[in-house]
Amino acid sequence: MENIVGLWQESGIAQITWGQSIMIVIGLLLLFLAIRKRFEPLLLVPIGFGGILANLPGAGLALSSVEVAIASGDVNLLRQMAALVGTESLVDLKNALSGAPVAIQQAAAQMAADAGYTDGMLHKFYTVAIASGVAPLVIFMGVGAMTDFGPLLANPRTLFLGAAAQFGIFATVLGAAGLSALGIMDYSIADAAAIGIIGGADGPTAIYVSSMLAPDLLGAIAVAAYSYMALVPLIQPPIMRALTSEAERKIEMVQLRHVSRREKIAFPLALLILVAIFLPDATPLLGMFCFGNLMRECGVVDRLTDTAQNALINITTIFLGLSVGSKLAADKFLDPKTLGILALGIVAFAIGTAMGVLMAKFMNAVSKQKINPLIGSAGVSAVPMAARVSNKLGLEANPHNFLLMHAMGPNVAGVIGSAVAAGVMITMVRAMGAA
Amino acid sequence: MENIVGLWQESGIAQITWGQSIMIVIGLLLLFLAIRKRFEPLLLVPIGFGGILANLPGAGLALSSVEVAIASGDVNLLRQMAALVGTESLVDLKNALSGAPVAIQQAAAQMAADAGYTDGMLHKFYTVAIASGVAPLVIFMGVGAMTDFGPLLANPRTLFLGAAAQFGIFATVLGAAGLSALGIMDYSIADAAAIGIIGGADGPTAIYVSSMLAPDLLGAIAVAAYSYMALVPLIQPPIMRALTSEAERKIEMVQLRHVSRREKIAFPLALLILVAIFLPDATPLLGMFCFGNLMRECGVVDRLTDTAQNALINITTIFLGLSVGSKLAADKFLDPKTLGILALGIVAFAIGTAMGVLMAKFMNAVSKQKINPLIGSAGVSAVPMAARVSNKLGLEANPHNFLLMHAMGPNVAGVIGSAVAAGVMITMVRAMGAA
Amino acid sequence: MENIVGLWQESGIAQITWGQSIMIVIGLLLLFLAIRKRFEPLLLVPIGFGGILANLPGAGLALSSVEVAIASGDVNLLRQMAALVGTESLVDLKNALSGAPVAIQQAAAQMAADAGYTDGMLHKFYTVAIASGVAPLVIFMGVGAMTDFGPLLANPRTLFLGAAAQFGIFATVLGAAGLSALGIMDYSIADAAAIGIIGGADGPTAIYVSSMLAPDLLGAIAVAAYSYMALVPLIQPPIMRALTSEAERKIEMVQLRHVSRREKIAFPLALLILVAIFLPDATPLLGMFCFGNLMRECGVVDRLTDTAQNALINITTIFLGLSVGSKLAADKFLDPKTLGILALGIVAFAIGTAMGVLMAKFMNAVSKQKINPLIGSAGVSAVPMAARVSNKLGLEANPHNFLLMHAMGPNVAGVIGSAVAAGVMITMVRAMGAA
Amino acid sequence: MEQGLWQQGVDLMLYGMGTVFVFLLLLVFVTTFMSRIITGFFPEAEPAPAASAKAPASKGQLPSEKTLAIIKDAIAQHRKRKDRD
Amino acid sequence: MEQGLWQQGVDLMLYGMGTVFVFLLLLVFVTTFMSRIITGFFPEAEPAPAASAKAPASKGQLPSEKTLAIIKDAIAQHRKRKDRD
Amino acid sequence: MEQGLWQQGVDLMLYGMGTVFVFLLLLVFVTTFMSRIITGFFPEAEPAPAASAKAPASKGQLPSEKTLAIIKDAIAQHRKRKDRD
Ligand code: NA
Ligand code: NA
Ligand code: NA
Repeated sequence: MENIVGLWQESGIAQITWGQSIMIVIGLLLLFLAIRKRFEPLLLVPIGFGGILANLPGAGLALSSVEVAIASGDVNLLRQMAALVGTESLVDLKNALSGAPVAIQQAAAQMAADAGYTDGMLHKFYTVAIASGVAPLVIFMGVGAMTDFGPLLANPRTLFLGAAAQFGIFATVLGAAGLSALGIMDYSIADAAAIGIIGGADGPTAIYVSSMLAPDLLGAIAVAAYSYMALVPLIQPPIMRALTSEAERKIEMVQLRHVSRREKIAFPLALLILVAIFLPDATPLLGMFCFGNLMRECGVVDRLTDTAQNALINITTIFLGLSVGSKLAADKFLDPKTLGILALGIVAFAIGTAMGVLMAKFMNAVSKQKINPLIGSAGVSAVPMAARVSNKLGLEANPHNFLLMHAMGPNVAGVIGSAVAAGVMITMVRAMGAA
Repeated sequence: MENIVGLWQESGIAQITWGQSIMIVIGLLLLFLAIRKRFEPLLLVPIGFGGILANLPGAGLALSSVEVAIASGDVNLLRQMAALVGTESLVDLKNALSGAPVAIQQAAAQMAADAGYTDGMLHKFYTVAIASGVAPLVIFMGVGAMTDFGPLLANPRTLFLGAAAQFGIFATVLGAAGLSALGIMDYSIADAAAIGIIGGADGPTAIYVSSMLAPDLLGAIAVAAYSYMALVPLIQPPIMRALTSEAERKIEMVQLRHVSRREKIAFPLALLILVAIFLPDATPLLGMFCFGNLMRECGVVDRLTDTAQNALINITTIFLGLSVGSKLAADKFLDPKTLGILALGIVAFAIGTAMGVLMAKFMNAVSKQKINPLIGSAGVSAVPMAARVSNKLGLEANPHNFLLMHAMGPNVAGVIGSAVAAGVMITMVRAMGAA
Repeated sequence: MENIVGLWQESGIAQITWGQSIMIVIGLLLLFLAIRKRFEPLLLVPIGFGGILANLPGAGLALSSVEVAIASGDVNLLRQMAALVGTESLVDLKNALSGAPVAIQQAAAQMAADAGYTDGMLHKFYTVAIASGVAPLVIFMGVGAMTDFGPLLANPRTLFLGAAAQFGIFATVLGAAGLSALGIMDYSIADAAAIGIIGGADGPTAIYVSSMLAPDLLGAIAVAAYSYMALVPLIQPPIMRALTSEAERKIEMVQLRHVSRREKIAFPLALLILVAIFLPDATPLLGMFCFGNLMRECGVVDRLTDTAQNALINITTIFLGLSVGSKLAADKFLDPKTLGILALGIVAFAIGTAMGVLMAKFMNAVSKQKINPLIGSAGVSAVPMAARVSNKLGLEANPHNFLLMHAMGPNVAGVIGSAVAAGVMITMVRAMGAA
Repeated sequence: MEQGLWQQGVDLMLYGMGTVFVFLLLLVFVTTFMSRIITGFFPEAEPAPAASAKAPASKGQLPSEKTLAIIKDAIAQHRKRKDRD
Repeated sequence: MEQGLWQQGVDLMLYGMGTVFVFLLLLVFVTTFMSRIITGFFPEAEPAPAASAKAPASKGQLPSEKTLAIIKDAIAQHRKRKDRD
Repeated sequence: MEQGLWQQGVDLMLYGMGTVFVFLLLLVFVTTFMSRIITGFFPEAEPAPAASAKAPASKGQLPSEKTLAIIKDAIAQHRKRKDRD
């Protein structure tokens, strides 16, 4: 008889919290947006589903073995752990452990294992895919293998547009720091940096940075980044129209020159050397990106390029998405910080878009060779959505004005720009932490 | 000169045991069945080959570094390990270690590493693929991505057939418990539960459950599960004929209604929520299954579905099979328990088949809408073999009677049913262990 | 302001060493050879790029967390580590740690983690792909899945050619030992064995052996092995011409008999059993090779064979290559030992080629059934390049003389031969170390 | 102990089989309910026969055996060439 | 502390944005320089129109709708058959 | 020590090369024996020329250059379309 009582107490319905219910609804909403509205489905389907899994009551899929042990409320075990950490309070055990030295954490994990607790499925995925940093790097390699730098090489000035659009990142950092300085929010400088990177409009970069600087915010940051990337066709056009005149939007650009294979091979190597010289902390991300691109352009390893673009990036995307979902657990996501992240994220996108357009106008003011300012907005990244938006608005103003290829230059420049910004922020935040 | 003696002593022929020789023959037999008789070749080729590898004398491919160290008979090292565990007897060291706390086990592994011993290849594969629980989960995701729930949704009553056929599982559990209670065998309740799951006729579920409840029996259980799945066309027909009349076998079923895409998208989510509410311990398995199915049906992530159905499931199958093979080491497989498992396994299949057919007859007795009882046997799972058997027997009785699609309903219901049974058994056995 | 100084000090240009600059140039050279000259591009593109990444100053991509900590020069931390190891000198800490017991090394890693240092990206790849031994094994499985043993089975005598060509391996071992005995170089017997394996002309075998016997030399050995494999069309022809007469090169060989599918299925199993009996230490490598080949020939697991030949081997190749590149770090590669390795490696290739040809001539002297001695050189492996070289020289001498299929026999025999040599060397070197 | 094991087996069977039945019964209800809601309130437009599938079918004409064989051959050759790279 | 945070944010923005701009400015220079060197000193031969691509194009003739449909069908069937294995 | 190293090298060469030869000699025997057994006692039926391969060959007719080019083009287009998804 006690078995049947146990079965009921083990059942989810007896354990669900309000937070979990809300998060499951949010997961379903993400799936709806991904499937019905085509919001970046490749990522948001796994993230949304992972978010639901992470909040299933009683399953503890997103918890580590120690967290499962704590959640189980096995008092004897918890007392032993508390003794190990040197805390008196069982309530505070989780926090005490997360601040404890690694040796203590490993000893606690051994205790949990002895008591039969194991890491939850999503926690395992997260450890292997994100905590190790590997999944975003592999995705970046695949993205490199899919990127054509031809338009950028044909018109290198468009790199400035990609630079300007990154202002969204840093303005947002300042905004987050300001909100905290005013006491409205409670972000650390590391949090602020991780939030800012949403403005880079580049999913893997955002996940990489927040896994290093603010793992607790990773779920909200990734959701914000991919959602706003999907919303680019709604967010950008009003800003672009407001900042440009009809005449500017009508500007036709000269056809891009042919870029030779050798230039395309030399570019990733030149970029890598430059990154290494100036920004060592950006080398993992941009190194893998350049490697993917070199495999693509060198033309002698098509087998590997094909795998990097398909099987490998797909496998990684599945586990990356589910792992991000594990950070949608109610206790981490349902926090005022998340609202701040969502609000700051859209501001970041808007500022980045505006600065890209304004930079294009500035370049027109100082240079003879005119560029259509509509391609400035593509500097935020969000490849290839932002470039398509530029093209669409260009065609509206002038039916013979095909901007797509021209906008691909700033578009991929934005990817480089936000990876550079990621490197500089990781370096500086670490220096600030050490200081 | 001592080198050449060492080389001979190192050579396999000087070390082979009878048990290993027998197991190599069994491995070759599995390969013969897989290749010549087409017994589930995708699994039995890797399992059979892995079984041979695991029994190669002197290679120690299936051993952990500590087991290799013990097998090497390095007395100094063994004394140190014995001191660590706190046992006097070197003979009993292996058992003492496997019962020791994790911290002690890790310390022993460090000692073995210092002495230059490493984990065997298959042991590494087993740790990553099965001990972590990941491989069966990834396979289940792939199976979900290949499953069409259309026939089930068109006729949800067939879920009852999938439920009834799971009686084979629980009858077998009782049988194993009975054999032990009578003193004929020596199974624990965890062993009994793991053996019963063979009746679920679902390979990854069986591997998942036995990796959690009875890892030592995993080899025998997986071999039994896949072998009997391959034997479904021989095991089921006599039972089906014995339990049905000619008239019943002639029953034609109405064509299935069209199922909309939206229903197919909603189903995995509904199933997941139900599982989470009632059976948290089944969420990893059914969660990944629902995820794979959602990816398939949502239609917006075809890249990922394609990878889950091909590259990813194939890679996982290779390592899963080799890892299962590592559990065919002679000292684990050549045990009276294995004979019991093989005997109980076929009973489980037979009972499951019979109960599926009887449930169909019962439903015909209480309902107006008749179903052909031949589709009841498909409830054991063994997708799609069991459904094909139903179809074949239907055509024999009535050449215009195509039961395949109708039998797919109970067939996939059986997959859900055995995953549910897996969840309930894991929960209950753990509760019994804790009690 | 101190931030900007920190940023500069963090920047790569302030930290680059001469060694690193040279290694980056060497990496670029490898890429040039791979891309422009088609030197084994599938491996040398990732290896070359990995080599560049490993030498980027300040990034520490190839370092473990402890090495990063040491490089950072954090004196407090280093003092703690020195106390842990029990050394006084901070300078010698790295060597002291690498010789310390595993438990000490793990404690040092915990200290580094507490101080915020993490393993470099390439170090992670190396640990998972090579230190575990897994990547070469997976590659070998894929190679097995791509190998047709038909020509070998049709003419098993060609196995002798594959045996003879392995003399290059052992002559080189003796050469390396001799150089050290004379005091010119400083190789241990393990180093000598790892260098010799270059003569096996088989990339994964060379990587596997040197990862076990001489990890510090792995970079140079892998680069030498793949480079000389690419140079086979230049290295072999002069030797082949010098050792054969025009008449010998004109010899036409009888067409190969048809080999049945059953023979092809039985062969990998027979090979595996033989290996297990005589050379347990070669079972991981040849076991995976036989497994891949069995999957290919059995014809019932085409899904798995296809994945082993494509997605899986490609993924593994990418990470294997980058991991090998991590061993091109300046402090390991820019060493007189590397020059010795490069010099000895080409000698190994030349001797192997010569012995293969001479063995063919010897077989012609003692047997009636003549073989064209040009196929002897194919015994070094370097599949399929060496067989193509044999074919080309055959056609030069006699335009109707197609040797390609005949040369495939010794070619794949060479793969088996060098894996056997690998096994015997691992066994013997270990025994010597223990003695 | 032996008695205990038998009792545990009985428990496992009763509760286990019961749970499986109750769960799948619930699933029948939920599925039926869900299908009614969807077909009633969110009906899908009739799936337009896919254009690509229609084209060859429109004349009720299957590709000839010979054409198929040629194509298979071409694909095989194409693959081989790719493999060789 | 709050003041410190704001100051840190300002630092991050100034140095960060500065670095991004300087870096991409350098990249413009390096890229332009690299392109000049390559197009000036290592020009590529005009890419010969690939023979395989040329064949069908030589008569300005695209495969007919019907042929394409047949081929698609054949490929789909071929894949299905492979999946079933 | 240096003498020891040379001696070890000699040992490695002698035993190593010996093992490789003995092993491959055994493999020659085993392989020959195995082939005799199989071809003698378990002969395979003559491999019937596969039907699919036969069809186009039956008229000694290879697909024309043009057909192949069209097909390649179709496949390439098909792949591209898939990649874009
Ligand atoms: Na960006
Ligand atoms: Na089942
Ligand atoms: Na070789």
